[in-house]
Amino acid sequence: MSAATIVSLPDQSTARIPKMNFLTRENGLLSWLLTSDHKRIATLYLISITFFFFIGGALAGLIRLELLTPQTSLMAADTYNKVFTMHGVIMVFLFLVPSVPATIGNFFIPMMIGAKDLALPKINLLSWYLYVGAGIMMIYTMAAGGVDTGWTFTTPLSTHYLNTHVISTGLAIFVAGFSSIFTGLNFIVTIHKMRVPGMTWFRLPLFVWSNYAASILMVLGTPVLAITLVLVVLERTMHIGVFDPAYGGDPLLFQHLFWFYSHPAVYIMILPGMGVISEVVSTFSRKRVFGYTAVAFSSVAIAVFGFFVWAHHMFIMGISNYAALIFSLLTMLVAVPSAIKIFNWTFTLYKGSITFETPMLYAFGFMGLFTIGGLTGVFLGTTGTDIHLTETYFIVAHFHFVMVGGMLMAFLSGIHFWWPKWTGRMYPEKISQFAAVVTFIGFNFTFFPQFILGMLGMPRRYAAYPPEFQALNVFSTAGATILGVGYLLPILYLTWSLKYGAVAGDNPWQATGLEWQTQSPPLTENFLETPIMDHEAYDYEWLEKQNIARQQQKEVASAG
Amino acid sequence: MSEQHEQEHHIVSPLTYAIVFLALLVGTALTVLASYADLGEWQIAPGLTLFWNPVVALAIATTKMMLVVLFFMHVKYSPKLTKLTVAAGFFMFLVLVGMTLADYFTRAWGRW
Amino acid sequence: MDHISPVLWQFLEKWLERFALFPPEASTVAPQSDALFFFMVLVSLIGLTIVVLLIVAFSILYSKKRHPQAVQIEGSTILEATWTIIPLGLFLVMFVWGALLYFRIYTPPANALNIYVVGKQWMWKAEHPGGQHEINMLHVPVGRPIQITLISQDVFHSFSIPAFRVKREAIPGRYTTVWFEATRTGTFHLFCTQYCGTNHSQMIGDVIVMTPDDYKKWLESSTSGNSLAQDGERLFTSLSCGACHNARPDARGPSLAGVYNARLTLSSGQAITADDAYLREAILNPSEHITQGYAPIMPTYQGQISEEGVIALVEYIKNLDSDYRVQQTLNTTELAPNIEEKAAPAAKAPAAQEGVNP
Amino acid sequence: MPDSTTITHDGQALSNSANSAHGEHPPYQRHHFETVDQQFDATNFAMWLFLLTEVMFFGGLFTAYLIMRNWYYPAFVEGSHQLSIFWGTANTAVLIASSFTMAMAVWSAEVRRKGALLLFLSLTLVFGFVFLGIKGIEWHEKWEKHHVPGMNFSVQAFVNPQSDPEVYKEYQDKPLAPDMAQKTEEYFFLYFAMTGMHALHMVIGAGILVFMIFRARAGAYTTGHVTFVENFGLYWHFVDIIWIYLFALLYLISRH
Repeated sequence: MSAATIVSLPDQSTARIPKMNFLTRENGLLSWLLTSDHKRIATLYLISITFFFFIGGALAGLIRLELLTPQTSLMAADTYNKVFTMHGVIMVFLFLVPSVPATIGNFFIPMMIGAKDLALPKINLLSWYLYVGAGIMMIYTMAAGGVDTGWTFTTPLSTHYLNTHVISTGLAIFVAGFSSIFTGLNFIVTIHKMRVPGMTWFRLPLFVWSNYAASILMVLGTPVLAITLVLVVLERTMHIGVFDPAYGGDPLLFQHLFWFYSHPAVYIMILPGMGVISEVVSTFSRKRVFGYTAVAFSSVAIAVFGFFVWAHHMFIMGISNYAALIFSLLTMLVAVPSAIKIFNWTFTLYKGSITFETPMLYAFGFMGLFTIGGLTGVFLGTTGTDIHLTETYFIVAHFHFVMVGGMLMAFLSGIHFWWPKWTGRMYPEKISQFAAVVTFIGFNFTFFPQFILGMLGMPRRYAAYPPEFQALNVFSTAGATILGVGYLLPILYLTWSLKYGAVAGDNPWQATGLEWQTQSPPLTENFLETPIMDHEAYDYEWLEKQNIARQQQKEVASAG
Repeated sequence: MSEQHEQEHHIVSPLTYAIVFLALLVGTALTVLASYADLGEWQIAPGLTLFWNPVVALAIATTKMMLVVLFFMHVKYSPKLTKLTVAAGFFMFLVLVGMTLADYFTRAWGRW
Repeated sequence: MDHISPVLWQFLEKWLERFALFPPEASTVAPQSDALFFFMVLVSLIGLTIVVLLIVAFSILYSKKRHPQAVQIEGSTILEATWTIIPLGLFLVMFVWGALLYFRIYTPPANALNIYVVGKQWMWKAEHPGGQHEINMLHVPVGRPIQITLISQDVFHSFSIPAFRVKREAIPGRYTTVWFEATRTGTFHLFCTQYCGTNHSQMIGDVIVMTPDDYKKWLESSTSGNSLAQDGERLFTSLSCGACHNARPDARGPSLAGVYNARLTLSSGQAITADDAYLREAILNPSEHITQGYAPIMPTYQGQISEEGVIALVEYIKNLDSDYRVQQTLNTTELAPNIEEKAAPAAKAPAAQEGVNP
Repeated sequence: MPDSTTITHDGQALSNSANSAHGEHPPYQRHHFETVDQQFDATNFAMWLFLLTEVMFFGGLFTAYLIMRNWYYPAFVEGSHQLSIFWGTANTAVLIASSFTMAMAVWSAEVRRKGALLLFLSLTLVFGFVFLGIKGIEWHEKWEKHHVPGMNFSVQAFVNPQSDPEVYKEYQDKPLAPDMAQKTEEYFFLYFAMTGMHALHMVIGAGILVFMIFRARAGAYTTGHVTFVENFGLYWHFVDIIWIYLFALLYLISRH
């Protein structure tokens, strides 16, 4: 792909990173550990989340290796169970849920609305410490021998039949849950109360809208998971509870409570990603997002409807068939807003002036893969086909298309997009484009065969499988290797760019968001004087005028 | 939405608080007394009967809750946003309970 | 050349036989399920193609080189309405179609042959009415609707036969049912698809579909001597259920003859149909299932009978069309009178020995 | 959880000195807020959102309760007869009183009366402790009667009500069938889970109260900065509301 770049870099010979910015403000470990600056907290989050992403990724590698052969050749069945459980728990609760909101959102939401900081900086810091606490508990769990409940903690298996470290895992998720509750709470308050004059709701960047929607889900959904885990832990310790039929409880009650959070959770994971895509697509096609209002409201619609569909995870679990009907119908409704988003992004390209920098490549990847992921979701939301496809590799492929193909692509897209603002330096363009393509290819190789495996009926969470499934599993594992490369590359060149990357300047992409109107990396107060929002979002004419005005000022200055 | 700050921070008078306090105590007394009376039941359909005692108990509890929320918690004098938040709380709570029970109550329909 | 080719050939052969792409369609419901599946695949492909084509076309037409100056467009209500309503319409079609299929798969026909399947860590135990017991095997005749009544003894399991496109969770403490009608003979996979602990992936078995007369042969060859109902009768005697559930005028329990599928009024005033689930519950948690006009004196048998035992009892009660047998057993056990005095559990011990001889 | 919310406000207070640079602002205004109103609105709204999460947190317990109650109604009735309606009512009154004094505390902060503020905060704290004390008495009684699920539970009082004379002479309960009697353990499990979770919130609240009383003595809240008192008030009233429902659902199932 042509690296035809719109990057308007300052003259590298003279360009300097501003002496005073949020990174150089104070030095020393304490100034980081006790900071209340949302940008520093976001940086801390970025580091810790990357760490856990690579742990989870390593576990995924182990899973794929084990599945290379039909027999349990690499590890024993119980080890395998622990591996996929840890993979699930770490990826879901320590990577996917906080990934975009806690890093990019934390850093840029206040800047996008022109605020100096989040409304509750101390709470923000606290939520990072909670996250770290949860992470430490997870690491302890792994060190102490792991847990093999599967990330869904199905009772009575998790409450009665396993003697692994369910309690410490439950505790870790409980704490991580409160970390994300506080992040969401903080975002909602900030978006409501901290907008600069003129920043009306319909001038907000769509990234803010989608994070707002995700925050609602975090605040309302996560507590239910918390109390459910408390009940599981009580049942494990007291040997009496409401989930195990042996005591008169009902295991389906657990399923209801668990999925009441865990289904909205997938929207918590994907919505911020959609926000990133809106920003990126608009910026690199130099064009206002097609149907801004529709995209904004579709985020809110997803958040609201997302709460009414949880039981579509239980169609075959003996819930009332009539309840199944209702939940299936509502699932169909929640599928529509996602379709709207896809088409609106596509038509944002129409009559644009498109360039293909790395963030845009990842965004294209997202749009393709998320379309597949979303449509296969309809297969599982339809009661009839769900019977055959659920609990097989089809479902594994489906949510990896949404979570990895969607969310992770969006995360990488966002990281590349805002990297210049974050660090003040550019990442190397060519190699990163290469990495994006590698990721895309590797991803499809890894997960597309799993759709076929699912259709064949290969059950998920199998350490050993009948031989006729081997060929496809070999493909999948091969693809996983490529995917691994695709993920390692960014770490390397992004770290490299911290020191050797070209100086980015304030607005390398010529993007319109308020965050681009200040220096990069920004000051601790974000803006020198509080900005006024006097134009619509994604107003590129306004940006042109700004640039011309600046140019004239410079000339006047040089002349005088 | 957020533009409308409560410029003059409304101060509720102690008298209001006292009245609410008394009302709450009365409510408590009522609900205890009600629980000792058999308020009968309503046969909606065979196998589906509505007992009045829990209904009354919950009604009184809800009234008390409304009093606390409106006056002790100043929602009556708070911006729309706060009212909306409270409403959202009730709504989601009802969704959680209601939709879960919807499954339980329809399981007996037909034989699967 | 020719000394390499066989190796190569073997390799290819192995490769091919490990390269399944589509599961066999071996039940009446499979084609229906696949029809919907391929309809959805078609719709998805069309949708995906449209999106990808548009993206590619726009990326070429409006790349910066060709189209240096972007044209700002607010949006288009018509277009947005289109891609809101058309997907919604399609999704609703899928919903209705899927719902019909769902009810078909989970509503067994009345004439279905019932087989009990008990899931436990980590095996499937099938209980045929004729008294054939199998583990991780299920023999069924071709062209005959089979109803599977599932229950789990410990954790969630999931009974899945991909070739039949049917799957149902086996839940602890509750019967669930699924049915299928095999359309061709052969051996098919039986999986547990719900993660159920360490050896989850060992909990697989074979469904063997046979021609009716092969099936008849198999039934005769592999019966355990007496039928499920007869096992149930033994249990019925040894637990001395007949002490109360005899049709005598002074009986303390309701007569069980022809109770199956009868409409009963419970002491709570609630009217129910006495299906398998009810019978099971009435044995394990009697007090919530007392028939109107009887005292709640029946002891609970929770934890005293295995799920297989309960199944045998249920099967016995289902086939109990007269109280003649009950009377017989009571008369043959001469301690019937003092059973009348003692509470049922007390009489269990002596009755147990009696129950053994046929 | 609750204590964390205090960390912010506490943090906001502590950061007074840090932000004294902004001369024109009152000392308690955090640097990143434009106006005091904005700060009040924001923190107040944040508290409401936190209460929202608390509602959902208890929501899970209430859902479980409703389902179990529907399944095992007789067990729940006889289980509830084991609770002392006298203590229950007394406790409700105590908690309502503490809610009232808390409201009064907010008022005295608003009208900047330090003495009154201290008085009402202390009263709230005292009532809170009385509530916990009474709860302790009730729990102790359950322990002695072997009604603590999972630890020393016995269905004796339900298969044979006469064995518990004082409850028996009040309600003349019929003996429960053994299988139903076992289900009373579910009732007590939910009773302890719900009242325990509620008591935990009370304890946390009491802790914050103590902290507030100290800061109030230093005159922190009577200078026009009522945010913290106000928000803690919200939390305390919320705990009160939860109890109002627990009382109706756990104690008053069927007394006739």
